[in-house]
Amino acid sequence: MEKLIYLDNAATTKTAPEVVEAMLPYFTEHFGNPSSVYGFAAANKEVITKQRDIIAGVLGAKNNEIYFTAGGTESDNWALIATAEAYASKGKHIITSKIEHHAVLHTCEYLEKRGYEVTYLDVDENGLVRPEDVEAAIRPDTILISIMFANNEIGSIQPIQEIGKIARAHGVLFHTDAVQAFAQIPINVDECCIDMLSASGHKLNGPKGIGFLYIRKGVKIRSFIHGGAQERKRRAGTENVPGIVGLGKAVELAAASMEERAGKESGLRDYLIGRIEAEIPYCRLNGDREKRLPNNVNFSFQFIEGESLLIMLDMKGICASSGSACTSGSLDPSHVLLAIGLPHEIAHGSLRMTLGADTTKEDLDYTVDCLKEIVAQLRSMSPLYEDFVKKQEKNK
Amino acid sequence: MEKLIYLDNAATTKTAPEVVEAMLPYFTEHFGNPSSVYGFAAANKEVITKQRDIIAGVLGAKNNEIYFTAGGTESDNWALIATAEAYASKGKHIITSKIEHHAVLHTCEYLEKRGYEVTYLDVDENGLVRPEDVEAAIRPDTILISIMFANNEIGSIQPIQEIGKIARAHGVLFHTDAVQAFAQIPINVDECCIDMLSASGHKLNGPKGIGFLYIRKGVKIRSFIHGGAQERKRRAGTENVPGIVGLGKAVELAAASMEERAGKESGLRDYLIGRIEAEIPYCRLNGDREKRLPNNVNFSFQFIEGESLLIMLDMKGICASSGSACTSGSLDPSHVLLAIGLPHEIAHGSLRMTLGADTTKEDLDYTVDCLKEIVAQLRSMSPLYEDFVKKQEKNK
Amino acid sequence: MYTEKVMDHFQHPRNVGEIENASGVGTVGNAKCGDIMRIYLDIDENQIIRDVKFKTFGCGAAVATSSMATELVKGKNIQEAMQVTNKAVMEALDGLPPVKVHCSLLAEEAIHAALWDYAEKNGIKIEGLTKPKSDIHEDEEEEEEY
Amino acid sequence: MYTEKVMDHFQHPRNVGEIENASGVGTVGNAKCGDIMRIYLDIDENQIIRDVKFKTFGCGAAVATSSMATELVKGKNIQEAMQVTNKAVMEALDGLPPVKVHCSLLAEEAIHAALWDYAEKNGIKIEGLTKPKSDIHEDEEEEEEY
Ligand SMILES: Cc1ncc(COP(=O)(O)O)c(C=O)c1O
Ligand SMILES: Cc1ncc(COP(=O)(O)O)c(C=O)c1O
Repeated sequence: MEKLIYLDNAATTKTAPEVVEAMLPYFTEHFGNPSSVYGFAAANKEVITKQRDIIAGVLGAKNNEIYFTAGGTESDNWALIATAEAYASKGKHIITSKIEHHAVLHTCEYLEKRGYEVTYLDVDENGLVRPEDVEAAIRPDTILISIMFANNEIGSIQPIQEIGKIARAHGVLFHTDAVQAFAQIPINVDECCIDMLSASGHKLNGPKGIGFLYIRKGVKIRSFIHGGAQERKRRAGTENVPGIVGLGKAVELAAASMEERAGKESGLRDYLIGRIEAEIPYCRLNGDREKRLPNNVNFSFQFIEGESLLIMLDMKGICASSGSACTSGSLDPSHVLLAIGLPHEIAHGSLRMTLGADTTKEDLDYTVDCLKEIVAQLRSMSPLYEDFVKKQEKNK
Repeated sequence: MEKLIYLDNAATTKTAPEVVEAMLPYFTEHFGNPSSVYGFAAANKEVITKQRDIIAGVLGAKNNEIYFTAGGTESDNWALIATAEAYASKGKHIITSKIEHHAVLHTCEYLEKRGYEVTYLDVDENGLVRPEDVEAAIRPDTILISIMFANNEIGSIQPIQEIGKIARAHGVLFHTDAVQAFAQIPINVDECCIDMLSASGHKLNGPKGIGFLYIRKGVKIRSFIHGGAQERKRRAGTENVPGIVGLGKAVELAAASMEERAGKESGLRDYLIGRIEAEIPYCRLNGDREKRLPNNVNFSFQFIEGESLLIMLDMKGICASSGSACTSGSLDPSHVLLAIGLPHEIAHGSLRMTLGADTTKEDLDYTVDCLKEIVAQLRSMSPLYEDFVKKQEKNK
Repeated sequence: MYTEKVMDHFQHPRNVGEIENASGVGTVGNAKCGDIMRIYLDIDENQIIRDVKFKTFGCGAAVATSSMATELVKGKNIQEAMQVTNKAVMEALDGLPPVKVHCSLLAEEAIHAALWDYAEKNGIKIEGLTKPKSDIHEDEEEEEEY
Repeated sequence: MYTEKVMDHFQHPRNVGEIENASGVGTVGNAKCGDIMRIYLDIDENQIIRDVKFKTFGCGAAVATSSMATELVKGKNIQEAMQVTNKAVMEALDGLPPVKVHCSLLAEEAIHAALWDYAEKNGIKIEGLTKPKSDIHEDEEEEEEY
C-alpha cells in the first residue's frame, strides 16, 4: 500500500521511536529480574520507581499509588473485582454507565452473576452522564461508582469532577477508566476525587501489554493477580521492565506535549467535522461538540453500513473504525451509539476517525474527498437510500 | 562491573537478539490493532495465529487451544480461578503440592478464603510429588489437580504423566505450571493428559510480560480478564502483538535447540555439582539428582546465610539466587526447601544457580573458586560454625 | 479477512441497480442487524432469468454475496436458480469468515424472496420454495464453542 | 538496595572474631529467622569497653549492623554503650531498607545481651537494661500498609 492515513488512534497508536529506544536496553542488556539481590538486576527496581514517579507526577498522585498492569483491561478488572470483594461486607451495589468500555461492562456482568447488583446509568444524547443521576442512584449498599473519563467511541468527556465530589460526599469509592483520556487531557486525581484510575500504554504511543492502575492510599483492595510479592504485594508476576520503561517514556513525552497536541488536534478535528457536515448530506455528529476528546470525530452516515465504508476507505489507504456490528462479529451495533439514542440502522452506519500527533490537514482533506465519493457510491447501491429517495419524490 | 556471570536463568533470561529483532517491526511499523477491519492492522491477526501455531506444535496441541496472557502468573491465576468458578457446582476441592510457585499457592489461598478446600500434597526429600498421594487425595468433589511440571527452585521434574493419567482416570481436570519446563524439556499435552498448562516468555529468552495458557478443547472455563472479544472471547485486552511475536520466536528458537541445549547444560550442571560436592564441605544438593531440569543447581551450605552469599558472589560478578528469607523480605525461608525437609537454618543457606545457553565451563570454574572462598569467609564469621567447631573439638 | 474473490465482488459488484417493472422483487434482512438485500428479477416467458439486479445495505460480505448470487442465477431457469444455495455462493467466493456465513444465507433468501414474488404475481408454484422469513437472523444465536 | 556504608561494613566488617574469656557475651536472634548475632565484650575495671568482637549469621544488613554496632560501642563506657540504639546504628549506616530494620534492632539487642551477661557475671545492675528476649522477632508481624 502506498499511502497510509492512520485515523484510528483510539484503537491503538504507533509506539514512538523514542519509546522503543528507551525500551531496547532492557531486553538484552539490563534484562535482570528486579526482585533479584545482585546489583545488575536490582538496579531495575529503581528504573521502575522512576517510571512510577513520572506517572504519579502527571496525575498529581504519589509514587506508591501507581501499580503496573498488563493494560487497561486488567486495570479495569482489578478495580472492579477487587473492590467488590474487599467491600462486600459494606454492600454489593455498583454504579456505572451504559457507555463504558466492555472491560468495565463485561466485568460488571461477571459480578452480577456473582451476586452483585449493578446500576447502568443512561447518558444524554451527547453521550454525557448526568451527575444528578449518579447521586440519585447511590444507595446505602453502594460500594463503587465507575464512570469513564472520556468515551472511546464518541469522545465525550464526562463530568468527572462533579461525579467524584458526589462519590466522596457519600463515602463511595470512585473509579474512572481513563484509558482514552490519560495524557490527552489534564487529570488531577485529587481535584477530581478519583480513588482509582485505569490507563493503558498503547493508547498514548507507548507499548502494548502494559498499563497501570492508580489506587489512592487507603483504598483497601487486594490483588487481582495472585503470586509473587511484586508491586508492593498487590500485583504478582515478574515485572515487564521494558514495557514499564516504555510506558514511562510515553507518558513523559505525552504529558510534555499535551497542551500543544490538544490545541493542534482539536483544530484539525473541528476542521474535519466542519467539512463533513458541509459536504456530505444525511450525516450526524455523534458525541458532544464541546466536551470532546481533542482527537475524536464520530459520524453516522444514513443509509449505509460501517464495515463497507471501512473497507472502501482502507482501499484508499485510510484506517478508521466503526460501531457497526459487522466489525465486531456480533449482531448488535455499538452499545454506545444505541445509548445515545441512535436507531440501529443509523448506528450501523457510523464512522470513527481519531487523529494522532502526525495527522495533517492534507490527510484530512484527502480523507473527506474519498469519504464523499464512497458514501455516494454506497448509497447508490443501498435499498434504504432507494426507498428514501422514492419516498421524497412521492412527497414532492 | 567487568565480568558478569549470569547464573539466574530461572529468575529471568536475556531476551535473545533474534527475538528483539522479530518484535521491532510491530512497535513502529505494523503497530495496528489486530481487531481492526483495515488490512494494515488485520494482518496482525494472522501474525498472532502463526505464533499460536508454533507453540501448539511444540506441545502437540491445536492452534485454538493456546491463549496468550501477560505471563505465567496470570496463566496460573486463570487456570485455577476460572476452573474453580466453572466447576463449583461439581465440587470445591482442589489438589496441589506444597512446592508450587506462589502464583499457584497464593491463588489457592485466595480460593480457600472464597469457600474452596485445597489439599497441599507433601513431597519426598528430593522434591517429588508421589502419584499415589495424588490418587489418594482425590474425592468426589475434587475439580482440579494442579501440579507443576518442574520446580523453579530445586529443579525437580514431577511425574506428570502418571499424575495426568490418574487425573484423567478419575475425571478430574489437570493443570500444570510448566513455566520452568516448557521448551526446556519435551512436553506433550496428550501423552501427559494435561488439560491446562501455563508458560511464560521471559523464562525462555523471550520477552517479559507475555505468556500463555493452554486450554484443552472442551474445558469449559471462561475468562479471567473480562472485556473485549480478543482470544476467542476468553482473554480480553488489546493483544500485545510485539510480545506475542517475541514469544513465538523465542519458542521457535528454544524448541529447535532444546535437545542440544539440554545435553550441554546438563553436562555442565553435573560438572558444577561434582566440583562443589568435592571441594566445599558441609553442603547438600537440593532436589532430585536425576529427575532434574538440565540447568538447575541448588545447594545448601551449612552455617551461612544465603543473602550474604549472594552479595559476595555479586561482588565477584556472579548472579545467583537463594531461598533465604532475606531475599524475599519475609521471615521464612523458601517453602520449597522446608517442604523437602530442610531445617530453617539450612534452608536459609541455600544457593540456586541456573545455567543458560551461554554458560561455559570457565564460568563455572570461576564460580566454584569464588564460592569456596566466600563460603569459608562467611563461615569464619558465623556463630553457628563457631559452635559447630567447638562441639567437634569437645567430642574428639 | 476476506478472500480475493470476495474483495473483487465487493469492489466491483456485478449487477448493482434496479429493474423497473421487475418480474419479481425480494427484500430480506433488516436494518436492525445491519444487512438488507433487495433482488430484482427479470424473468422471461420460458422462466429464464434474463436479468437480475441488486441493492444491498450491509458489510463487505453482504455486498459480495449479493453480487455473486446474482451472477450465479443470471441466465438460469427458475429451477436452476433454486439450486443456488448459500453454500454455492460461499464456494464461488472461495469461502467466508465464520461470522459472515449469515450473509450468504441472506443472499439465498433474497433470491428466494424475489422468486416467491414472481410466483405470487404469476400465480404459479415453484417446487421447494416457501414463503420467505421476514428476518433471517431470528433463529441465529452465537454461542462460543471452545 | 543497600547504602555505600552498609556495603562497606558488609564487605569489610570491623571487629569480626571472638574474645576468649570475654567480660560479656550475648547471642540473639535465631536460625529459624535467618539471623544470629553474637557479641563479645572486653570491659575493663572502669566499665570501659576495651574491645568488642562479633560473629553473625545473617544477611548483608545483619553483618553490617553488627559491624557498625561494634564500632559504635568500642571505647565507650557501658552507660554510653546503652545509648547505641538501633536508630543510631541505622543512621551511622545512612539508613537501611524497610525490610531490614529488624537487623538493626537485633544489633542493639545483641549489645544489650552482652552487657546483661557482663552485669550478671559481675553482680551489678545497669540502668535501663532488661533481660534480653530470646527472640526479637516474636512480636514482629508484617502487615502491608497501602
Ligand atoms: C475506554 C477504554 N477502556 C479500556 C480499554 C482496554 O484497554 P486495553 O485494550 O489496553 O486492555 C480501552 C481500549 O481498548 C478503552 O478505550
Ligand atoms: C514455576 C513458576 N511459575 C510461575 C511463575 C510466574 O511467572 P511470571 O513471573 O512470568 O508471571 C514463575 C516465575 O516467576 C515460575 O518459576
